[in-house]
Amino acid sequence: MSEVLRTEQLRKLFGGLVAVNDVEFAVEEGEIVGLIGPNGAGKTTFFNLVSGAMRVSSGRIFFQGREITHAPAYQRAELGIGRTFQIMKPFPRLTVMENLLVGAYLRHPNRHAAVRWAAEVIEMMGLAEFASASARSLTTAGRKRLEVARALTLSPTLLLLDEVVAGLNPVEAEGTVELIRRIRDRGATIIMVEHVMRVIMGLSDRIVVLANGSNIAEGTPQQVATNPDVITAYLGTHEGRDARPQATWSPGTPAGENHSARDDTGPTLALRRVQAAYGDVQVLWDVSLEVRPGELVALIGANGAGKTTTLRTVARLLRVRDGEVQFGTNRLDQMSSHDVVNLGVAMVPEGRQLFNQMTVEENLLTGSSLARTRTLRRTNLDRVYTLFPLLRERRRQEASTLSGGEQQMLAIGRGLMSAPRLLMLDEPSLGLAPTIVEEVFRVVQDIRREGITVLLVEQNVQQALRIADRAYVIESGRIVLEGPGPELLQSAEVRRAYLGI
Amino acid sequence: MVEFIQIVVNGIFTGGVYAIIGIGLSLIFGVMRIVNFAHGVFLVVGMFTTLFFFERLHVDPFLVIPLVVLVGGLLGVIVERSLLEPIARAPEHASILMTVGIGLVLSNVLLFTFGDAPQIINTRYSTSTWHLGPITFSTALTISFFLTVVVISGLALLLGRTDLGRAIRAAAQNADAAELQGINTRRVRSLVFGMGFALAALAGALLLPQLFAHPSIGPTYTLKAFIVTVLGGMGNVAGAIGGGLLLGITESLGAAYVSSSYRDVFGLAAFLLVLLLRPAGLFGRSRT
Amino acid sequence: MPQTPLSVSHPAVRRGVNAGPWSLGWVLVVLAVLAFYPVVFRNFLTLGVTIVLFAGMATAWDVLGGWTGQLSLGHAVFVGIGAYTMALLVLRAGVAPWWGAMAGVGASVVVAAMWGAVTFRLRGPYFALASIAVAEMTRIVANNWASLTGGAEGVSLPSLPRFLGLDLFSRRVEFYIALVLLGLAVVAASWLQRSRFGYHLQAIREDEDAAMAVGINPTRDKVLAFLASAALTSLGGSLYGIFLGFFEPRGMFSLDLSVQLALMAYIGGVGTLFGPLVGAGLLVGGSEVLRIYFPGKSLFVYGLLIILVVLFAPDGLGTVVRRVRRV
Amino acid sequence: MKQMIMALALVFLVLGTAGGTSGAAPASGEPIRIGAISSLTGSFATFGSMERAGYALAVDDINTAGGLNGRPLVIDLQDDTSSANTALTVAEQFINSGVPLILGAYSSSVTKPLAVYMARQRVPLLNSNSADDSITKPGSDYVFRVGQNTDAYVKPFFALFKQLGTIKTIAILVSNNALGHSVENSLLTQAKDGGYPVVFDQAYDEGLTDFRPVLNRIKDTGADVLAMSSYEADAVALMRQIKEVNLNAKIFAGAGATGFAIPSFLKGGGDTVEYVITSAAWSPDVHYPKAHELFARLKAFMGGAEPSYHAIRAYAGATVAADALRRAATLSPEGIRAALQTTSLTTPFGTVEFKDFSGFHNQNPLPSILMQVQHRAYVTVWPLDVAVGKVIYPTPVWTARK
Repeated sequence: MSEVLRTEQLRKLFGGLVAVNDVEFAVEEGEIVGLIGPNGAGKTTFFNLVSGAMRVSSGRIFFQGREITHAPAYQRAELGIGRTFQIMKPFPRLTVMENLLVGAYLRHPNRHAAVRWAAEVIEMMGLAEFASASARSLTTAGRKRLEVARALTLSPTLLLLDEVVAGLNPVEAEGTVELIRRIRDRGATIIMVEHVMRVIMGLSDRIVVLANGSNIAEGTPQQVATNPDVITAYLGTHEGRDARPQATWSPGTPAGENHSARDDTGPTLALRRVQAAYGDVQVLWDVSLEVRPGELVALIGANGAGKTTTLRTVARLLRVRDGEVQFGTNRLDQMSSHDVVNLGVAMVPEGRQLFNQMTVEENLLTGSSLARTRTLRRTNLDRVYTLFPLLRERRRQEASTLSGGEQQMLAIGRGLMSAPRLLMLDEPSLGLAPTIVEEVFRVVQDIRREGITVLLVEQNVQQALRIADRAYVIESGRIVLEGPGPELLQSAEVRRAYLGI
Repeated sequence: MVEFIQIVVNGIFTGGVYAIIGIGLSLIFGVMRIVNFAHGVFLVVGMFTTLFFFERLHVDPFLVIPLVVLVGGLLGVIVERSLLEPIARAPEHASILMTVGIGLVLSNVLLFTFGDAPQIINTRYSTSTWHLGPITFSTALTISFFLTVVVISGLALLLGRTDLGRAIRAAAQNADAAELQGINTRRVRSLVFGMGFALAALAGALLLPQLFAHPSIGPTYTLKAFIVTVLGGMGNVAGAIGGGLLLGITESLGAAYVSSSYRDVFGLAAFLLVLLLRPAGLFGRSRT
Repeated sequence: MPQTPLSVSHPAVRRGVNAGPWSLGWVLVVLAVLAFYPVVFRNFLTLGVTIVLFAGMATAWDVLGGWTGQLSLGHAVFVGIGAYTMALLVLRAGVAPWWGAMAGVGASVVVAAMWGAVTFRLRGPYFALASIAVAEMTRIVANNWASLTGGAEGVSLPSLPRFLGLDLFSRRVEFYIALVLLGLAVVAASWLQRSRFGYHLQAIREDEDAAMAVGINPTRDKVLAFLASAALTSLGGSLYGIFLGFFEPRGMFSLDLSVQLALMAYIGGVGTLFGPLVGAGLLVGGSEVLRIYFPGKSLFVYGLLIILVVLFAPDGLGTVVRRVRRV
Repeated sequence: MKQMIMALALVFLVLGTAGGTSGAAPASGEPIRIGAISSLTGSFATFGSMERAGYALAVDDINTAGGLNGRPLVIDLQDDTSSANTALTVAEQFINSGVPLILGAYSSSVTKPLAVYMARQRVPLLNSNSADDSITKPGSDYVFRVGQNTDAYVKPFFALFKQLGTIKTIAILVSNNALGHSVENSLLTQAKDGGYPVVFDQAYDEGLTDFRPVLNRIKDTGADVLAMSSYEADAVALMRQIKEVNLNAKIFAGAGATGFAIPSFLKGGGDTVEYVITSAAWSPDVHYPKAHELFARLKAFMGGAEPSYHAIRAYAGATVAADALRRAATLSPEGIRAALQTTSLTTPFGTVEFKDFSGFHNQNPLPSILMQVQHRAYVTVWPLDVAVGKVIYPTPVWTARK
C-alpha cells in the first residue's frame, strides 16, 4: 500500500480566524477515511484546500508523493482528485448526462468513448432514468448522487465526499452507502465528511476528528466513539458551571412594560406538520413542536437535520411549503419577517450575522427598529449594556473588530433590543472557546428567567439539555423524539443520533 | 501655479456633482445589487423636471429643487415597485437589461414631452463669477457645490444617525439579518431606489443652470456614475464622494494639460485600473 | 437495476446529450429557408442584409455571452476593428477586401486575447463594466488617432474589387455573404452545444468552481471562447463596413451597437442556436415596422419590448416559442 | 421552430405591404413623386423638422404655380431615425419603387453612406444641408449639393481679417466630430495661406461640459481670434465659460456656423454671445427675391418658432429639384441628373448652380455670409455688398462690458 495524500502543517486563516490549524494528515491507498467534527471544525475548508478550491495559508500538500500545494484546482482534478460539494453545485441547465459528460471528456477526449463512460457511470449510480432530465429538476437525493457521479467520471484516485448522505431518507442513505463501498472496491481512496454518524461509523476504516481546525483524535470508529475528547467535542462539556461571578441580567428586574416575567399567559408557538424547502431541496418533512410561554425549549439534532431551517421557517426567512406556524392567535406562515419580529418573535441567527461595518451601538439600535420598541430604546440599551458590560466599553467599535464571543453577545443583545416575547437562538455557542460557551449558557438562562420564552438550537447537546425544560430531537427533517431536557440527556437515542453508537 | 489651482478648483466643483450622481448609484447597488444603467437618464429627468417648473412657475431653478427631488423620489419608488421588485430574484443580467429598457423608455418619454432641441436656461448667475485673489469661481458652480455639500452632509447624517439610515445600511450589509430586526427590507429597497433617483434628479437640477438638457445625454452621465462608483467602491457611499472628486480633478487636469479630446479616457483608464487592481474601490475594504 | 452497461445508443443517453446531427439539420433548414429571402423580398434587401448580418454578429456575441456566460457590453470594438482594418488595408495598401477582413480577424483576436487575459478575473457585473470601459476607450482613441483611422471624419469605400466575379456592393451578394457568416456562427454554436469544448464553456457558465473540480481551466477556455467570438464578430464588422460604404468611429465603436448585439441575443434567448436570429429579426425588422407605423415612437416601443421580455420571458422569446410548442 | 419561421415571415409580410406611403395627391394630372430622407426622430430631429417645413412650403408653392408642366409634385418624406442604416433601407425602397431623385439627408454622417450608395445605384441625390467637404469633394456624378461646404464657411473670415488688418494670431477649438474636423482643416489651410500663425489647436469631445481648463490654456496664448465650431448646446456653454474665465479675444468666431448661427444661440447665450461673429448660409435680411416673405411664412408654418437657414435651404433644394424635373428630357434618373447639372436658378436662398472647382464636383459655389450678434440680434456684416451693419471691432473686453 502506498500513501495517496499527505498534508504537512496545513493551515488556513480567514482574517484572524484559524479555520484549519496545522493539520497533519495521511491516507493510504484503498482506505475510507471519515473526517468528523462539530460544525465549524474546518472539515469543508480542509477539502477545499486539498482540492485546490482555496489557497493554503501555510503548509504543504502531497498527492501520491508529488507536491501539489500550489497547483490550481483543475490540475488536481486531472491528477485524479475528485470531489463533491457540500452545497451541491450541479450544472443546472445541463442534463444529467451532460453533467457527467463534462468530466468524462477529461479522461476520454473521444466523444464516443466519453459518452460510453458517462453512460457507465450513470448506470452505476442508478441515475439512468434521469439521463435526459436537466440537473435542476432533480431531487436532493438525485443531486447528491449526481455530485458523486460527476466526481467519479474523473476516475479519481482520491475521492473527497462532502456530506453525500446527510439529508437523504434512510432508504436513499442505504443505497449511497452501498455505492461508496462499490466505489472503493473499484480502487478509489475515499475521504468523507459526514454527519450521519451511523453511516460514517459503519463505512470508515479510520476516522479523523477535527475540532476548531485541529486534529484532536484519530483511530478506528470504536476508538474514536469512546474517546472522551470526541464526546466532549460533540456533546459539549461535562463540567459543571464554574463559580466565576458574573454580571447578569438580574432576575426580578421588570423586563420592560409590554411584557414581564409574570406573563405566563403569553402566546404559545406551535408548529404543525411543517414542511419547507430551499428551492427544490426539501429540508423539513414533518416538524411539529410547541413552545409554551416561559419555557426554554431546545431543538437538537445532527448537522443538516433541519434545526436552522426550522427557525428560519418560523422567522419567515423561508416559505412554509405546507403546515402551520402559529404564535398565539397569529398565523406566522402568512406574514413577512419583519411582522413576525413585530409580534415579539426575535431570532439570533447562526453565525451572528452582525452588521459588520456598523458600530456595536448601531447594531443594537438597529435591533430596535420597530416603532413598538423605539420608545423603549434607552431602557433596553441600558439593560443590554448591564447584561454585557463589555459591549458598553466597545460601543463605538465596529462590530467586525470584536472577538467571536463578543460578537455572539452583541448578536444576542441585538435580538433583545426588539423586546421579544420569544427569542430563538441558533447555535449561540458555535465556534466559541469553552469559557465563553459557559457564559453564553448563563446568559440564556438569565434571559429565560427574565420571562422571555426561549427556543434554543444547540450543538452543545449536554449543556443545552441541562438547562432546557423540554427538548425535541430532529433527524432528517422530522421530529423523532421529545421529552424533558435532563431525561433526554441520559437517552441512548441522543448519543446514537450524534455518535452513531 | 494660479492656473493649476484654478483647474483643480474647477475639478473639485464639478466633482461634487459627480459625487451626488455616484452616491445614488452606489446606494442602489449596495442595497439592491443592481447595476443601474438608467442612472444617467434619471439625471436628465431631473433636468427636465427643473426646466418644467422653472418655466411654469417662473422661479429660480435652485428654488424648485425640493420639487424636483420629490418627483424623482416618487418616480423611483414607482419604478422599483412595478418593474424591479418582480425581478428581485432573477439573475443579474435581468436587472441590467431591465434598467437599459427603463432608460430607453424614460428618455423617449422626455423626447415626446419636451422635444429634442437642447434646452438651455438663462439665469442671472449662469455666467456671473466671483473672485478669490486670482482664482475665479463660477457663481452657478459655487451655489451647486454649496448645495452638494449640504446634501451630502445631510445624507451622511441620515445614513449615520437615523433609524432609516441604519436600516438602509443594515439591509445593504445583510438583508436577512435586517429582516430579523424588524426592518421591512422590501420597503427599504423601494426607498433606496427612490433616493437614488432623487439624487440623480438633484444632480440634474444642479447642472441645468450651467449646462443644457437633452433627452439623449443620459448614457454619458451613466458612464460617469459608473466610473465614480467603481473608483469609490461599488456600494460604498463614502467612497463615492472621493470617487466623484477624483474624477472631477482628473478630468480637469487631463483636459488642461494633455488634451481635451482624450478627456474621458483618463476617467475610463482609472476606472479600469481600479476595477482590476482594487475591485473594492480606492477607498473601500473588500467585503466578504 | 440492469447490470449491463447502458449502451451509447440507448434512447435515454441519446436524449441526454444533445444529439448533434439533429440540431445541425435544423440549422441547415433555417439557412436554406433564409436563402430564399432575396428572391421573395427583392425590394427589402437592405433590411434583409441588416437582419442576417446582425443575427450573425449577435450569434457570435452569444458564444461568449450565452454559452460561456460572460456578459460583454463592448463587442462593438470587434465590429469596428473588422470594418477599419479591412477598409484601411483596402484604401492604403490596395489589399483585397477579403484579405483585409482576415487581417481584421487577426487584429481582433490579438485584442481579445489581451482584453480577456486582463479582465476575465472579474466576475459578474464587473466584467460587463470593464468591457464598457475598454470599448469606450477604443472609441475615443479611434476618434482621435486621425492619422491611423481618419478620425471623426470617417472612412469611405468608394469602390472595391469584385469578389469571385461578384460585386461586393450588391445587396444580394452582401446578403449571401452575411448568410454564410450567420451559418458559420450558428454551426459554431451548434458545435458548442455538443462538443467537448462546448461542454467546458457551459460548465464554466453554470458553475466555475465545479467546472474546475472536473479539470477545466476556466481562464484558458474563457479566453478561447472570447477569441472565437471576436473573430466572428470582426468578420461581421468587415461586411458591415462594406455594407455602409462609409463609417466613423462614433457609430462603429459605439456603446449602442454593443448593447444592441447583447439585446438581440437576450430577447431571442441566450445560449440557444436561433435565439440571436429571432432577436435580430425582431429588433431590426420590428423597428422598421415601427418606423413605418409608429413614426418617432420606435425607440420607445423598443424599450418597452425589453421591459416586457425581462418581466414575462426572462429566458428570451425563443423559449416562449418552445413553451408554446409543448402545449 | 416552425413558429419562429412563421413569425419572421409575418414580419416580412407586413413589410411587403408597407411600401411607399405617399403624401396627399393634388388635383390635376398624374403626380410626380420624388423621395426625401431626413431625420424626423433621433439626435438630429430638430433639423429634420426644419427640413420638413422647407419641403412642405416648397411643394405648396410649386403646385400652386402649376406644378411640373401641369403635373403636381409629391415629396415622399421618410424618417431615417438619424441612422445611416435606416437611411439606406429607405433609399433602397425609394429606388425600387421607381423614384428618380432623392433629397437629403440632414447630417453628414447619414449623407455620406447615402451618397456612396446612390452613386452606385446611379440615382441622383440632391443634398441641401450637410456641410462636410467630402460629400462633393471628390463627390460623384450623382451627388449634388445646394448648401455651402465647410470651406465656404471659413473663407469670409479671412477676407474680414485681411480688411481689419490688426489680426495676428488664431486659436482653434472645434468639436471632435466630422464637421469640427472639417472646419479645423479649412481653418488651418486658410490661416497658413493668409500667414496667420495658429497658436492653439484642439478638438474637444462632444458633450464635454467643462471647457474651463481648455479655455484657461487658450487665455494664456493671447490669441487675437478664437475660432470655434460646435453644435448648439456646446456653443452656448462655451461662450458662458469664456466669459467666466475672462478670456478676451479681438474676435470670437463661429467658423462652422451650426451652433453659433441659430436662434437658440441668442436665446440661451444671453449677453455672453454679444459681438460673436458667425458664418451663416443665409439670413433673412439678404436681398434675394421673396427671402423675407418666405422667412415669415416658414415661421407661421412652424407655429411661430424661429426657422433656421436649414429650412430655407431645404426649400431651395426642393425648388431646384422641381426646376430640374421640369427641364429634364426624360423623367429617368439619368435625365434628371443631366438637367441638374445645367441648373442655374435664383431662389430665396440665393443663386444655385452646380460647379466643379478646387476639387469639388457638383457643388453650389455660393459664398457664406458673416453675421455679428449686435444688441442680441444677428446683423449681416459681410460680404459688404449684402451687409446691413458694420462690424464692431475689436470685441470689448469682458470687464469693459456693462
